[in-house]
Amino acid sequence: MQPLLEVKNLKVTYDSASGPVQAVRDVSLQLQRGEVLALVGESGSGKSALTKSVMRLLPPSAAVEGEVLLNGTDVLHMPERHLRELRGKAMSMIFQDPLEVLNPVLTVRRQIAEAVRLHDPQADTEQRVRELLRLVEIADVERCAASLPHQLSGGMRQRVVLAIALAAQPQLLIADEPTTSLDVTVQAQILDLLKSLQERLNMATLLISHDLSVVARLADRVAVMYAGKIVEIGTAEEIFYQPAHPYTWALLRSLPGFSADEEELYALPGIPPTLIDPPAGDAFAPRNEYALAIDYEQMPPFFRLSETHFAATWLQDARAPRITPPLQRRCGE
Amino acid sequence: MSEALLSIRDVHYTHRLSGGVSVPALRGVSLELQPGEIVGIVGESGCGKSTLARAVMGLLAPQKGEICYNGINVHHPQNMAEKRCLQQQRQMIFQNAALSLDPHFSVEEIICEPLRLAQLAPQQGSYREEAAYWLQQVGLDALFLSRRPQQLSGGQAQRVAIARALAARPRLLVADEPIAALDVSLQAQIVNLLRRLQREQGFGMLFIAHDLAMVRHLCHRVAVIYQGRLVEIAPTAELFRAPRHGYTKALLSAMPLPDPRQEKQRQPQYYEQPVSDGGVWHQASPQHYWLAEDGEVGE
Amino acid sequence: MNQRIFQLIKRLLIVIASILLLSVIVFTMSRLAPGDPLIAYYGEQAEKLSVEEREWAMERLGLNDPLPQQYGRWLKQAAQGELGLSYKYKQPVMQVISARMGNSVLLVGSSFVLLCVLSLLLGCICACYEDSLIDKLLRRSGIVFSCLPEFWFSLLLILLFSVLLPLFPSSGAHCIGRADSIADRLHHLVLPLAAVLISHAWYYAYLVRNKLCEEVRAEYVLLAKAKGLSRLRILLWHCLPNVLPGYISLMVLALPHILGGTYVVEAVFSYPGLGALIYESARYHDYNLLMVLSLFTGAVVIAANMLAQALNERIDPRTAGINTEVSYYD
Amino acid sequence: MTDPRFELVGAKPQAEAAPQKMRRHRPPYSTAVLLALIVLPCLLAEVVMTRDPAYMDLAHCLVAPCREFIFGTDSLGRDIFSMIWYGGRISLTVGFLATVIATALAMIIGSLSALAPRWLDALLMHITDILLSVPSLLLVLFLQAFFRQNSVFTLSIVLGITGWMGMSRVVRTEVLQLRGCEYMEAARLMGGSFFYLLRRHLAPNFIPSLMFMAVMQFRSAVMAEATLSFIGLGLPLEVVSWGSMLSLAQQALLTASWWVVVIPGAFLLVTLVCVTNIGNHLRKVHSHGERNL
Repeated sequence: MQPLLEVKNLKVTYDSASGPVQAVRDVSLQLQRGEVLALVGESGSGKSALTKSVMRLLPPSAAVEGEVLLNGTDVLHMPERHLRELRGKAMSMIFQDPLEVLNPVLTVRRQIAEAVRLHDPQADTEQRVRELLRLVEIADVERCAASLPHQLSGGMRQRVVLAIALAAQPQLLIADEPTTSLDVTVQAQILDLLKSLQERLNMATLLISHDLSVVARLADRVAVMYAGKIVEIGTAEEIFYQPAHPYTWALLRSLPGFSADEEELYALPGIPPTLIDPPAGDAFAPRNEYALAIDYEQMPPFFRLSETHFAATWLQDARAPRITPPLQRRCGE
Repeated sequence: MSEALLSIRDVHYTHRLSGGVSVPALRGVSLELQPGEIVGIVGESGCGKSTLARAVMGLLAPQKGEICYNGINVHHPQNMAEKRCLQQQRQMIFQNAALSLDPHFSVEEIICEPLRLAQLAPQQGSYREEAAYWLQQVGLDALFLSRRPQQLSGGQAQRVAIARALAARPRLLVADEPIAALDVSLQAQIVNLLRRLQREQGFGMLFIAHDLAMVRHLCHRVAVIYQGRLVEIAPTAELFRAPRHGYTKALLSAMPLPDPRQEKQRQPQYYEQPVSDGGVWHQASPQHYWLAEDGEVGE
Repeated sequence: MNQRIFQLIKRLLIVIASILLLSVIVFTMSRLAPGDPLIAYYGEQAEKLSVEEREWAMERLGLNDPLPQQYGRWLKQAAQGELGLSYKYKQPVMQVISARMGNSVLLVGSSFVLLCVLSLLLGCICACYEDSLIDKLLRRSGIVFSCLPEFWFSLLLILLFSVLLPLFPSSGAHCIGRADSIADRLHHLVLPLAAVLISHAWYYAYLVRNKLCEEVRAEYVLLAKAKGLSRLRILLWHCLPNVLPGYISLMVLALPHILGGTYVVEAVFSYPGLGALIYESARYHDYNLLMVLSLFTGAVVIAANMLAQALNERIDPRTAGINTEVSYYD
Repeated sequence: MTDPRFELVGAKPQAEAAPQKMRRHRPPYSTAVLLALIVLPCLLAEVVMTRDPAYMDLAHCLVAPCREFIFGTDSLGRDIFSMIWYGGRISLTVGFLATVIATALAMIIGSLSALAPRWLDALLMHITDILLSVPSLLLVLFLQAFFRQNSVFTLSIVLGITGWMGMSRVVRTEVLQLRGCEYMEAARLMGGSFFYLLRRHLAPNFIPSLMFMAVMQFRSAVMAEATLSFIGLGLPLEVVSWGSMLSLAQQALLTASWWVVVIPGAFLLVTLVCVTNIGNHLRKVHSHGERNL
């Protein structure tokens, strides 16, 4: 079956003040219809650049190489006019900070109506706006529609952004850290909403987060990114229960539910490398307590662990010493 | 019971906005902090927890109630000595560390500023050595001494801010969401750092956060604030084991777990009731108190 | 509804209070100005008056009274439409002004409207094609034209288009005896209008462009793009409404500058408007006329300011009750 | 047999490198050189001048630029080349003095307004607004009445007194913004006194924007001097400045003596453009971030 979204050898290079940054370094992935894939990584790992290049929202100064195929058509080299028809209709996106992405001077109604009218000029816009707001579980539809973004709470704003994204029933929803700026309780509500909508509308979803625990509820598959590359990809169960890459271990260990020590939290030492001049070998090696000598010299290839599970670490090589993952699950109390 | 380091008694604060609008932020919060204790304050954004931190630091004056540090009223110190004592012994770190560092200062100047202002002699010989010592304490190289805040990343800036706060050897540290703007892995670094330093220096700390995950590993007691009212306070382990107030339960159930099987079945609880000005305090165990609405039956 | 009326009344009161305060300032300045006040009433004869005659005249005109009393009297007369005599023209001030008003309104009005439209248009084009050739050209010329003194630019225009290439007349509002010909009036308007427009439009376009370029970096543009909107639509429907309140405030703040500039241009082109009048009145120490002209100009700007604030609140309801701060320097 | 390359070596912690320095704006060297080429000869006018700028050589009126008179002569027979440098000095002096006065006034009133209680702030800003609503040239005309005969000094005072309003608004907003900064708050908490805050935190952060404003003020003051002198309400014809030189321009138009019009104006324009460039550099305008459109 043809996947809904296929990214092949994507490379993104930004121009920054101190030189060109290789934000995404040769990433390939596939997303099936109705599937939820989570991209997890620290800030600066290139997950946002990856999703933005799928939507082609990167600034003109960013150089993008490789292929992004949506339903088999190349998005990256499509003329702007065709692209506009895809955006909103075939794929849409929600963002980290809903207050920032909503236009501060336009009412919620106008902003949603605009998206509706754009893809279906014949629709009864008023009716559809109300439907959409009900779809994202907003109780007082009329009041919300007449409000300006700054009059709403953070959770409400994110719902409005979601309503805009769903206006033309997209096949693919990209959610870029949709709950990072929200309170924990609101985060749970938004995740719930995303989950139920995803199931009801059978939307493929690309969920981005820096927090592994946030994606556990939604993700069918998880890809862990570090320094512009995917280091491990597999089903959610494989990633959470049989992680193979030391970076995934580190991410899991730093979560309170996993820490081996009741007292001390595990903290990954150091900071991510700048991608202006990425190191020759595994970019994670300098922070990796299980680094092998070869990690400093040669980039590890993907090792296949199962049909769906791949990890880019030399530890999976037959010649490498066996390491027991330093994980002790304590969650569930 | 020993003398409390910080006591907050029935503090009310209302924000007065332009156009005659007033927004109540704190509605009768009382709290005590013992020397060397870490109390976490948890609540959603806009619940008044930052207002509380600023009131403790004397940056805002509550309309009602009083806040005392070591018996000194924070808002009306009696004499110069008390004022000095407050300025030196009570330090604060902010959510956005980068904004709390003057862009024209070098890291060395930043760390030494409280010492110079309090006219404290550096304990490590010179000011420069003192600054280097504190940098090392927060896990940064002495190379950073001559850097400027623009050249620091978010986590580094927060460490410098912590170094500055601790250089004055405070007895009370108020941390206003110091980790909210950081990545998970950096959050853990900062929490570990604060914990280690607290053990070594023995200061008391008011740690404000909006999520419970990190609070659990740092705080001795946790206070939950909801809509400007303190609704539950308990030792950390107890609060996590047996929460009583509906909001605390919601907060706990909303904490995402890194376990897909459990997560996919979980039914989070929501709590959206308004909290009235009334209510009765119940004691669930010696140190565990929670606020029940009138009519709600406490066990 | 009630609140809206209350707001309106409050605004009107502020306008009136501002104009009154302005009149106090201007009145005080004109009275404190050295020079023989009697000249304003008796012309050159005043110098020939004897000491007793002077004393008598001062007494009679109330010039010995304390300033507040004089101001009160002036205000009372002003309310009845009597703003005193112009020393130079020996006519009531109002009469002198109204004779010239039409010409100035034509020049100032048309240049202001054109300026607003032109700068907005240019600004949008440049923001749309940021860093393109036209944008770079505008940025450079924006700086150069903002440094160009209006009077000198007018001189250059005259030199080029009246002296070297006699295409347009260099002075006046119309040819003698052809006051009714619209074509002739427009013909005379071309150079002064061009002088005002060119020396200001680039600069304001440059400011609009900068604001828009900042706006284009806002996150909401991403969502608008993700919806599938076209670039032009995003710029005009999303970015522009965010820029407009600042732009309107800016143009109002710029109004005195544009007025000042127009007055200078009028003087260079000997265009019979208020501008030429102002410089004449200053040269001949005709303070009564100068005072009324300043008061008049100021009142126009104050009223425009209030209007702009009301307009801004319609565009961006967040600014309601808040003074949109625009620094003239950005 | 184990491959040495697959030996466990562990993390090799690197010193936490600070993010690299921001790319600095290149200082506008060419502008600075050009400005120096104009300003230095003005300051050393006596050395550069070829003739007495005030000497009216009535035998050589309106001579076009030639070898003897590099920039020609005006209708009074004065040598324009010499007048440019001599007059430039006066124009720049007026601009400088006026800027100093206006900046001082703006600083005092703007920061007073920012730090004063609300009612005083409102009153001060209201008066500022009202004064701003009158074209500043009109205010200048009023004030000039106090000085019968204009001199360099009196004109500077007048331009200074009428130039502070726009600037004081900006000063007020800046000070308000800086006052609310978290680092100011932090320093206050540590016990920094008012004057300590002013000296150590407020001033260093405030000076760049103040410099920018002052430079822009200089620009408008020089322009105002030229405009006033041109109309005949500024410096008298005998006091040579770029503006008073241009006051002869209108007559020169009749004889198409372009050099009388173009040369002083060009000097004025180039100087102002250079000053603006430098001002913009001081403000370090950089569009932050990438455009999303």
